Amino acid sequence: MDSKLWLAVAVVVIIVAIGAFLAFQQTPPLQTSTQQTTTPQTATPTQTAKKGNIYVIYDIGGKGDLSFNDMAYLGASRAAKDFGLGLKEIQSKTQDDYVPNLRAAAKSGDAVITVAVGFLMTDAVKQVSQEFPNVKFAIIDGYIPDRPNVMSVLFRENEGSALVGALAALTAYYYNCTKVGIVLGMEIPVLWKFEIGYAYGVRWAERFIKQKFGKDVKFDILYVYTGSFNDPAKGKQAAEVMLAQGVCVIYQAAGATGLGVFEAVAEAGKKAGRTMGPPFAIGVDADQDYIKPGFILASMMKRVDVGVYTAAKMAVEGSFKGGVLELGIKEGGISVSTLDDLAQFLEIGIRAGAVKESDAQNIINTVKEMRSKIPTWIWEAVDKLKQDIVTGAEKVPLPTSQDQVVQLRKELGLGTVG
Amino acid sequence: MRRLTFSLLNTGLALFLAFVLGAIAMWISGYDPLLSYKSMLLTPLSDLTYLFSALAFSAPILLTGLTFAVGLKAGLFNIGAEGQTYMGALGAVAAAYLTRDVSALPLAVFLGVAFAVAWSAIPALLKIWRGVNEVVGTIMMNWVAYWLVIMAVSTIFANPSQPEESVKMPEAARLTPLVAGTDLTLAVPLAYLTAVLIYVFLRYSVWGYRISISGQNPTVAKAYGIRPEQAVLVAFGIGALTAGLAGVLQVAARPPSYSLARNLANVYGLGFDGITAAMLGRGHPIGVFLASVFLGILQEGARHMQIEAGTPFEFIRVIQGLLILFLALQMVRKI
Amino acid sequence: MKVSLREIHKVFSDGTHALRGVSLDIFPGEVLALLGENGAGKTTLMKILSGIYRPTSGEIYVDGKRVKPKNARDALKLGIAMVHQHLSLIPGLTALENVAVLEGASLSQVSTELRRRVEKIAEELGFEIEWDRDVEELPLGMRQRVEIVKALYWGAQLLILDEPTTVLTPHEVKSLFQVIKRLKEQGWSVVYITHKIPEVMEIADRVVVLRRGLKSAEFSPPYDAKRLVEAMVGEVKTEAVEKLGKPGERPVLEVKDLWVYDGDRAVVQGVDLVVREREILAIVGVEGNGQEHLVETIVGVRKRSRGMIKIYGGYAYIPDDRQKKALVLEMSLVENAIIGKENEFAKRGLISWQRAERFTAKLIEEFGIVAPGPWSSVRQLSGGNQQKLVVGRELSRGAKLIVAHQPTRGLDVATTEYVQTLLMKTRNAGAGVLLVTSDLDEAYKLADTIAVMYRGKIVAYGPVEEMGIELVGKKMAGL
Amino acid sequence: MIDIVPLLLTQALLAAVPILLASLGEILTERSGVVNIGLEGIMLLGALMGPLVVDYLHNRAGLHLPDIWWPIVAMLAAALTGALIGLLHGYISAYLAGDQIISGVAINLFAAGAVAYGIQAYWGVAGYKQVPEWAKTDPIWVAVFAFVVAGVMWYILFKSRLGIIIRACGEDPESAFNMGVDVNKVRLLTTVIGATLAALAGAYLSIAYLSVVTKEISAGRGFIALANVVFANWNPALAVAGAFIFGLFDALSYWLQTLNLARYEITRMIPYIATLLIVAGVIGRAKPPKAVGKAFRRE
Repeated sequence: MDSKLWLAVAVVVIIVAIGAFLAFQQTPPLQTSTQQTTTPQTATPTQTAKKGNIYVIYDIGGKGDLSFNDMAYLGASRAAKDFGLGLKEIQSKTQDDYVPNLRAAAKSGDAVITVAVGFLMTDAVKQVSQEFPNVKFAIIDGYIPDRPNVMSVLFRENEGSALVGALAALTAYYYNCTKVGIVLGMEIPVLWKFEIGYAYGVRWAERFIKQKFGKDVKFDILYVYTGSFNDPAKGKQAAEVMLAQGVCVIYQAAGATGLGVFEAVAEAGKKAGRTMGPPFAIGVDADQDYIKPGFILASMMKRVDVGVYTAAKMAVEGSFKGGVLELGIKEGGISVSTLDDLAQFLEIGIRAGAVKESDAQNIINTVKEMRSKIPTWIWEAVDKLKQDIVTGAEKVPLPTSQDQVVQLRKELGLGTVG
Repeated sequence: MRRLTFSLLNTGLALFLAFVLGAIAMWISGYDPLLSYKSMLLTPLSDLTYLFSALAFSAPILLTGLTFAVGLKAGLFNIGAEGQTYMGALGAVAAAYLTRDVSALPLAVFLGVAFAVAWSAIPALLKIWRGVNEVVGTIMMNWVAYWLVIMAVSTIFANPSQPEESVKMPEAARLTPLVAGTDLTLAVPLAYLTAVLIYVFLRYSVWGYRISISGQNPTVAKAYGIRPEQAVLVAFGIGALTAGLAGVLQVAARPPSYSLARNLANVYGLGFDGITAAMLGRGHPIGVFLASVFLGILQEGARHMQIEAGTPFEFIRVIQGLLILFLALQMVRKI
Repeated sequence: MKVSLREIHKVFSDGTHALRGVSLDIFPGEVLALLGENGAGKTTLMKILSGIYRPTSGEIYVDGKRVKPKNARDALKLGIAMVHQHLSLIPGLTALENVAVLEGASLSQVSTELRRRVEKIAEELGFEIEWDRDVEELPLGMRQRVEIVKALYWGAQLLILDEPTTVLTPHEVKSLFQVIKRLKEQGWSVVYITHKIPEVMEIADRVVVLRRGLKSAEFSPPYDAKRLVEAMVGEVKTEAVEKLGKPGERPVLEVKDLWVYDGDRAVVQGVDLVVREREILAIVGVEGNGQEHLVETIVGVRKRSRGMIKIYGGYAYIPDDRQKKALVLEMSLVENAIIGKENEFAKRGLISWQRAERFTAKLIEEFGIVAPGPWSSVRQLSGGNQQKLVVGRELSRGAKLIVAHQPTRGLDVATTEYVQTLLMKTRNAGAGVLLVTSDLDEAYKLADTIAVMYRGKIVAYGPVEEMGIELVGKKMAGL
Repeated sequence: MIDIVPLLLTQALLAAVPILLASLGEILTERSGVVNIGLEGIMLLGALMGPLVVDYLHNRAGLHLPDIWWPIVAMLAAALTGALIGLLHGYISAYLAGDQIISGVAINLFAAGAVAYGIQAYWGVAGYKQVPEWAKTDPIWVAVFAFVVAGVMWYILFKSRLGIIIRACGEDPESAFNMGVDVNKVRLLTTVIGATLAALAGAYLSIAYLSVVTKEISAGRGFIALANVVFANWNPALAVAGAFIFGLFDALSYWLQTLNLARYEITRMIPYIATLLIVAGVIGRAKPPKAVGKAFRRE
């Protein structure tokens, strides 16, 4: 070994040290979420003294997917705090990690509940729940109805998507525009619910307009599957193409790819000299209204956090039982974001140090102003649809197979361009 | 012999330094390096379930690593294992779609390997006929395979009752765990056996010899009747064989799903992990085997590190990167 | 400018002791011939002087001042430039860019001043050079001229020419000699490295002979050719190679109307030839006239565009560059020994390395190859031993046709003799040999039939008795 | 239908920029004889370090600058990151004569872990972080910059004396060394510049084009850039064309999809198939620098 080698080693050490120094300047060190300040990252002695742990197994997207992984973390960390439990997070690198991850959690013996995040874990949970009949599992988006130790938490995203579909179409109508769009990630069955629900909401809005104003309006619904949940550039390009064809409201269900949709919409608005839409984007899963305030009409909130929290609560309180916990509008698992939701999300962000208080107030003011520009009758109409869904007067279709989707696309006239 | 000693010393030193630097990074970030390493490296060995899980991870990585290693022998930088693995998995899914009994298994192997070999033939032939650099050829083919397989799994091969994945292997045709409650299936011994066969092929077979000659000096090969084009084809073909097998086994011999996920989550990235294994193993089949077991232990260890030490998963990648960086340094040249 | 070398030693990293204490003076305005056979250390010595190698020990003085050139540029700054045998122009750059490399890095373009001056120097020397073409595309003769112009442009006062005539036609050689004389008149020193006695006698003011890394003699005109040879090779017992019998009738190689293109250049143009049993056909000519393409097309390394090649009874191939074309340097002797006959050592597709090793051991013994062992890498062998391995391997094929391309290039006298003897023995045993050489002595020594190649064509062809050296010389020059 | 053309061209242009910048850097690096397949990782690190350093200086160190300066600071930070990685890779490749491929793979692996972890560790958010308005810049400036770099690099490589030296190192390091060229120094320098450009390509994504950092923001563009180098036959001028064509096919695919002309998987395949066809059909045999990937050591 020569001196050059040591020099090289030294260079590496210095780079790592500088990087680490920069990254960890902050005090207190290490918070891994926007949402929680108090959940300890590491297994501290105080934690081991706790009654047990909530295990969260993330799927391959991992935290930062702006979707169920992030929301599951939110719910789990809140539950851990509320019930005095520890939180153990396990990231999956590939699908093959699901079973070993679940097993490792189950074998630990201190799992109050093990939460499997994502429908891809269905088979794995089926298997491991059988191997460990005494361990309680919850699976998000997966359907396992027949195990006493598995709670399946399902969401009726189609309902919420219908609401934002109606909101999109009515807003478009208000701005004299007849094209709306939806940008999706990879074509996986869960996303069909978003796509079809959205289209259903748009067509509902047409009927509503006819009824209220006596006008025949026909909306074009453009949809694009970008094929990716992690490339914002794809979302941006897809949205730009839609905007160029006259689309003025775009719903996204594409994880991090959707960030590009927001960017495209906000950019187009600013180019037109506006500080607020149109055009508008619609967020998904979490309350995303803060990402581009003024340009995000609302978000279709899928409260995975509520699901996880509920499952943990039931496990702690001893009321846990296997079966399906289906959360829709009625159960409060699905909703369209409100200003209150926004304030709540920002509050969490402020506590985590990720959002400055002054910024938060600005964001709320902007969103408030934007919402006030949308006429009340639109909000009321969306509310009416919501009520109808709750009462069962309106049934939003729920596609579960390819054939159904193809059929529904035809019926609802998705993707036709005038 | 001296070369082997250098290799071992270099690898050992690289391992040592990577772990030391990794420890420093953990320590700065406020994690416990000792506990992290203990849970990462020892916990997988402490329990048969964990150990078998680690071995199960090593199998596909070994197979794709062999693809790259055989390519290196022929002087090729064949990074097509990724796409060929997809195609192998697609072949298995096609077999499951076509027959619903035990015959699906041999058919899966046949179709999977055939698809993979056909897929690798495209960049191979483009290289031979049109001089298309194999790096470009295989990168592009990987992406095309990605979308093609996703499309196939989303349409004809979709599972009507579980649309997020393909049709499942028929129960009779599945290679189920050899030890109940673990992930150890026949895939593991099969992969290890393949490594031995590849070793024998490269060391003893006429074609293995020809590949080496062509890889080291194509001019010499040509002058003495070895056609480097054929060597390229054979190297690509053998590589596709192992990569395709990896894909087939991921579908036919990997509990619990025995299917191909719509987002390819159970085959995605295996090809690239294989490159890592091949580099760690210095392109030698036995080295690749050892490297894949090591990587399997790391992958298994990653979850225990998260559970026991709370250290984030990403550290595994950082340590792998450092490890390979130190390998590149070739620190020991003279003793 | 007076240059002195004192007690130069050079030991290479592989242990070769190439120079064992050589001292030498070069005076202004003289043409010093450095004579010696291949491997004597001439080139190594001059590479040390021109900064390419660092001496293991010893000193260099320029006009009495000690200098230590670190690279060719340093040497050039001192006024010393070398034109290498295998020219060292950088491919992928144009001729002009090659001259400009020494200008150093700068964001500005190659100056028009440089172009003007370079063209002027070329004109003065009577050179025609295509300055804006990639040097790879230039004929070898022109590349040499580029190197000379480059040296002069950068102010060399001592020009070292390493075997400059191997790439030239007799006509070009004449004009090169005129250039050398003109340079000398203008006060330049020239060191002329060669192993060709006639050239020495024509051009040199003084001759220094090197042998095995030592200075063995020094001569001034008038020269005695015989003494020059003796000083160069020492006492060599040359076993006369006896030609037995007449060539047979049956052909082992037939080539008809062969055309080969390199890019869009026809480098082999309609060649016809036949090699029969017990015949050595020598193809002579200045290097770069298509011989390489012809040979490599016959053995299948290159693709023919048109024509027919028929080989009867297999072939063996001794290429001109053993390191690049015959051996895999990183591999062992055993692995190299079975190239092209791996099937003979295989059963059901698996090679028996034991048998291959036995075969290699036999080669080592039979051909006197000095090697650490059959499994050591070929790179560790000296050039002569590498060539013996190649020749041994090829002759043991038992092929009816031997294609030998410059088989003795770079070998010492003893090995040269040995290889030539082997070729002759193989011929006598009934094989046909296609010998491609630029060494006329070798051709006349061995050949039954001589063919002259010029610009891709066979311009003369006949039994050796009918092909007088004068005629061959003329034809080689395209006259 | 025709009115979509300007948009598609703009999209193609903006999508081409990161590929172009990274491939320009790689062309320079490979022309001198060093191959760096760590582009993807360097892009990722650049995309992270630009916003991170700006955030640090602005929010934590309390540095006050006019807003117009922040994007420049971000770009400089990314450039510096790239330069450091380039220094490391160049040092390994040139002076230590290490394996360049292995080193590149290591950079990719390291970056994948470090960026995902870095976002989480620094901002306390997992996976993504918005870039504040004041740190953003219009992508068109970077596009202009990229084209200027392409022009400058073309001039440097093929017209200037520096280019002669660089190409000499990549074609025949022995001879170049003998002409007094410090081969390893040149190689180190080009590797540093190449990595700097790759990092800028990453920063373009986060600072200019998408105004967000995500843990996988480079999304394979580094590998596409590698392909583009070969596509362009190591010529900066052709690299512009290659990157643009790639961007165009990419843009085209969304448009075709909104027209429901093809399944999205097929439209997503188009760029890759097109690249393959173009490389196979139009460009034909690529002619890499002769000594690329080979370490230079003196006898």
